[in-house]
Amino acid sequence: MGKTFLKPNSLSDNHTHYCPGCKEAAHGRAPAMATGIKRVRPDLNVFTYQGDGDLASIGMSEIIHSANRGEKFTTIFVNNAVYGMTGGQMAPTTMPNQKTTTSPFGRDVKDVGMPIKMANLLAALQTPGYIERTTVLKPKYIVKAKKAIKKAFIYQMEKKCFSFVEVVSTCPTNWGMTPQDSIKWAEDTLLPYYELGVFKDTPKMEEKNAK
Amino acid sequence: MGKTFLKPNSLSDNHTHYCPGCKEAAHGRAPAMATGIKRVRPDLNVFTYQGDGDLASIGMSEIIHSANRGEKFTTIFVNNAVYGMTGGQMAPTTMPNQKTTTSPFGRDVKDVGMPIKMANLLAALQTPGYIERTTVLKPKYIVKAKKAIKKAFIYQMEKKCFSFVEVVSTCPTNWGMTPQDSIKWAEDTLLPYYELGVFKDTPKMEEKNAK
Amino acid sequence: MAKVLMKGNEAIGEAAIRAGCLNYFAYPITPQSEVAEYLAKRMPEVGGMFLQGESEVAVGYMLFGASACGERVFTTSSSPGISLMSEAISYIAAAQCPVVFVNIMRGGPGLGGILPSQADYSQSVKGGGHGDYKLLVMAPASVQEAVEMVTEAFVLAEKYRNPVMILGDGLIGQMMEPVEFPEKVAAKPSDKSEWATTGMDTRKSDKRNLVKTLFLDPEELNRHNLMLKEKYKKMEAEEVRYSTYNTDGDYKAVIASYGTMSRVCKTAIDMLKKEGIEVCMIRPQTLFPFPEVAIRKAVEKKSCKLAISIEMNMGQMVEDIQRSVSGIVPVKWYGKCGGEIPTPEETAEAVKKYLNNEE
Amino acid sequence: MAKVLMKGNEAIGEAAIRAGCLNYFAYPITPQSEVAEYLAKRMPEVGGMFLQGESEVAVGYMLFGASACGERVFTTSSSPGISLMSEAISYIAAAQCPVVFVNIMRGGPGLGGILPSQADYSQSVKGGGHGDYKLLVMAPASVQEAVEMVTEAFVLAEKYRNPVMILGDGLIGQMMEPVEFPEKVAAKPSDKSEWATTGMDTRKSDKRNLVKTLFLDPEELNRHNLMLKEKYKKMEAEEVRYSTYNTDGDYKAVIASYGTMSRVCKTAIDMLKKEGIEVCMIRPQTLFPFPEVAIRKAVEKKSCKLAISIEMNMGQMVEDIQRSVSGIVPVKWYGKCGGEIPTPEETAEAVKKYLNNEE
Repeated sequence: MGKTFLKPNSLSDNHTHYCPGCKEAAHGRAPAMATGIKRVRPDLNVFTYQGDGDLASIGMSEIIHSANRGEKFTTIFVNNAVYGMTGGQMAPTTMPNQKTTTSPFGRDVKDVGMPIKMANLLAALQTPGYIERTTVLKPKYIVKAKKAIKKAFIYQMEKKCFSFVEVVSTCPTNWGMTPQDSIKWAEDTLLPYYELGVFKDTPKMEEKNAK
Repeated sequence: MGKTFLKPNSLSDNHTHYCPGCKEAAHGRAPAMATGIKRVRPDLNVFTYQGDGDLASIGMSEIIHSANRGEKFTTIFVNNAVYGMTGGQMAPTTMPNQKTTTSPFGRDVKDVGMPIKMANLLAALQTPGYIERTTVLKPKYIVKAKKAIKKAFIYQMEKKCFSFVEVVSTCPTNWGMTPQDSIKWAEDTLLPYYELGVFKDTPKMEEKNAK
Repeated sequence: MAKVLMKGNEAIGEAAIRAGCLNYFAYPITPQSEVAEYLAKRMPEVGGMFLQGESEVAVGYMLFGASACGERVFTTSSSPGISLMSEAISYIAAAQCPVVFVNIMRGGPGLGGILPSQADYSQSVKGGGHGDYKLLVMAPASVQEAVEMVTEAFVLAEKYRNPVMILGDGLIGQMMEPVEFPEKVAAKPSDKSEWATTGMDTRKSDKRNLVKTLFLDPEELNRHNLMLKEKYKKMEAEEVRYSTYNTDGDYKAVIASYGTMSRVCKTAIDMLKKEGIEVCMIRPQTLFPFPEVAIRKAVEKKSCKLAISIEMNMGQMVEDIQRSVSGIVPVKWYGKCGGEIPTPEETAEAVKKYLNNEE
Repeated sequence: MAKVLMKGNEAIGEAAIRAGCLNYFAYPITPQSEVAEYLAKRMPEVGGMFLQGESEVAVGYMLFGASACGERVFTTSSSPGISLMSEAISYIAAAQCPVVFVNIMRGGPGLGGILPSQADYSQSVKGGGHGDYKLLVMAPASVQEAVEMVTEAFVLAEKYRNPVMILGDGLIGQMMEPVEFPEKVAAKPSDKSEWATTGMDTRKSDKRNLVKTLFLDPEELNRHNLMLKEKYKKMEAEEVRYSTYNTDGDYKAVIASYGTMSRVCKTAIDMLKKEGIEVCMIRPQTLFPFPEVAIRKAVEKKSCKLAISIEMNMGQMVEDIQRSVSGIVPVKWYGKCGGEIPTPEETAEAVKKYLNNEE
């Protein structure tokens, strides 16, 4: 389920009650809700935290249009190639031949197409300002992921642009693997397809050009 | 409003009753309806005929997912940079500073972003097979547009891939121009932004590679 | 203030601004697109905000987000567009956000037609989204009343922290009538500090507000629903609105009708009076809460033989009339739909036939 | 056929296949995802088709497209998912396409909870989408009955060319019970040549079929609505289904209850009987058409002092009971919602309190 909430300098220690105020949107609609917040209270810092089914399946329209309007909030997209909360169904990000509860014989790309690369897709729009794909599979990646997320929030606080940080992640439970195996599988299977990197960084480009 | 219908070798002369059977979907949902038809009757030839608001605004999710699954129908997208049937409101395809009934001071790209290039966006997906942008502004373009549409249907009949033909067009009524002025405006304003050409032709590529 | 001649859709937009609502999200759909077109020009003049959403589904959640911040916000749409907002409406009601919706109804079901209709009565009053929730539903019979109801809708929405639906038919949106805007409209916004997520800085508070609709603990969800139920009961006790027509004499039948249709009924009642046939009307101005007691009392008059629900639909209010009259008199229905508006003559004729037991 | 022990969700999927429905579109949502998971494996074995749609909005129109081709097709979802299909449901009803929907209801409104509920009664029976349309709504009280209703749903949907909604609560989907599948299930599909867009080649006909819901001419749209109304009247005359319990004696109250809740009521009635308190139950198996007459007749018994609607919601069927009893006896409500299921003891207690006039 997508969640949209307002972020202070640091989140509260209370895991279920973010501060200074939090809202939950329906499955897929967090970017629309974040748009609503930002349009009436541009001073508040807003981010959406969304999973595969939420962002790439049911919420496709909302994320594309929010990104394309250049709504000045931040989206963190956790891509683990499967629906998590509803119990491991096939997502648009599920890999070819990957088995899930609704693709028990493996994702058949002839039948349902190739996995959607959300960062690449959003980068095909003109407007969005900052798009990066990161991962948290190993400590060496985490530093970069942290930097990306920080940058996304700085751009928001500077009212610069829409920011999108995709985080390639694991889902041992729904993959039916040990945490260790799932890290290996993600590195071997997900990272070659979901290439890490910056897809767009308009504020940085503009800064360069201004120099 | 989107329309989904089944096309025989030639359409009926009766303008409101296509044959051998026709269906109308709600605003934006024609690709979902076409998916429903193709999945249960892959032998029928199906195409959707959609406008700006329909395809690029409310129907964004449906066209992306249908294209990405590689549904074997044909979409004709008439891009005239404005909502037509509801009376000239701003569309995702409306040009910067273009005045419409809901952007009376011109589209402000700082507020609502740049126009969406649908053909380019769909080409960023891995699956879709044939994507071309054409126009019917002048006879010299029409021949190409016809060829593109024909190719799209041939690919469908050969059960090869999803096909998408964008047709840049005019809307004199809602643009508040004479037909002649609107052709000039479209050539000067739309064509430089909505570049014509083939964005993807996987069957042709595969044929080449096979040789 | 002097009266001005205005199209209903534009007057609704202006009324919202004067009620202090400077935030508007909407998606184009006939026959209400003029609201967005009017406000696209007008909002910038008053420092307000208008955003055309990419779909009604998205607009529903934009409203939710904006309202959860404690800001006044509204939308306008028409029948299929409201269906697309059904999920969001359920969320907004569950989260107790005071969003104002305006539905300028068109002919249905499906794509239907673009002419006036009252066929979304059941959707607004009974069903719509999933779960136990109620909208406060108001039905204006003129452009003037639409303006007044929009004004009041924001006050009621905030009083109850509940979405309010203004249910107008296509005629209310499309016709031009002289209209006077209320002098003092911008009622003081209610105190939202207890619930709205306005940001810590703004509130200067340590309390962290949370707007949510998820209650995984069944006891908690049951309590939440009981609390909502109490709220709806309070509305039923305090917010029923209706007007009456020709109720003094010994009428033979009670007509129940709302919105534009009730104006036709008035003329029909006058026509019948000239023929010596007395008929009265109860016009619900709120459809929820429903004027059950008023209708029940009206049919209790000894001369009354009949209650007739007259609607621009296939008989959706009939069930509420049946509940209200509790078997005291038979309940009939007359109406047309999909843009067909019964004439006063047809309406009078239908009433006479029922009174003569011909149908 | 021998009985097998099956989870409700899986049994529903299997029943659809055995009813000759080999086309299934759905989107994941708890607590009905097992239907899709079961059919993802099972459909390929029987040459059937399953597609996971990108959203419930899209699934609604996939169903519409497939059904308009004359193919049997169904979906399963849960409360918020059905709200997202509201627009499509209105279109499908308007276009008279025989789609079967299954709603395994969860707690609402909004995101609510994932435990069993009956809070979408009004949405399914009264409102939901825009415009004048009705779904034929069936409420199973056991896994066995769910199987039977799914089987019959396709027959009824095709008989009336109307969408059918199976309204099950989360328990029906989640619990395991012994179930026997009907011997002869694949009823001969009805003749669709008059309306379905099956392709000219297939039909060998010159007639061009058109499936549409747009009627710009108001007279035509009115006629279309009158035709639909006649169809719903026919359902009311011919398709009302209900069962009764303990109606022989001189009962003091009539309980109306459906689905899982009715099983709790049965136990409560048995408990009350032991205490010498006679109470009967009318269990609607179809919610539309509603067993008005049966309920009215039940409360006409001299000994009867009361009707009580017992539901896993905040009292949505109450209004239909009120209409049915027409003031003959008072109508009360008891229930809980959001996953809280009243126990037989609580239910019996609530009935006793009402009978003792304590509440």
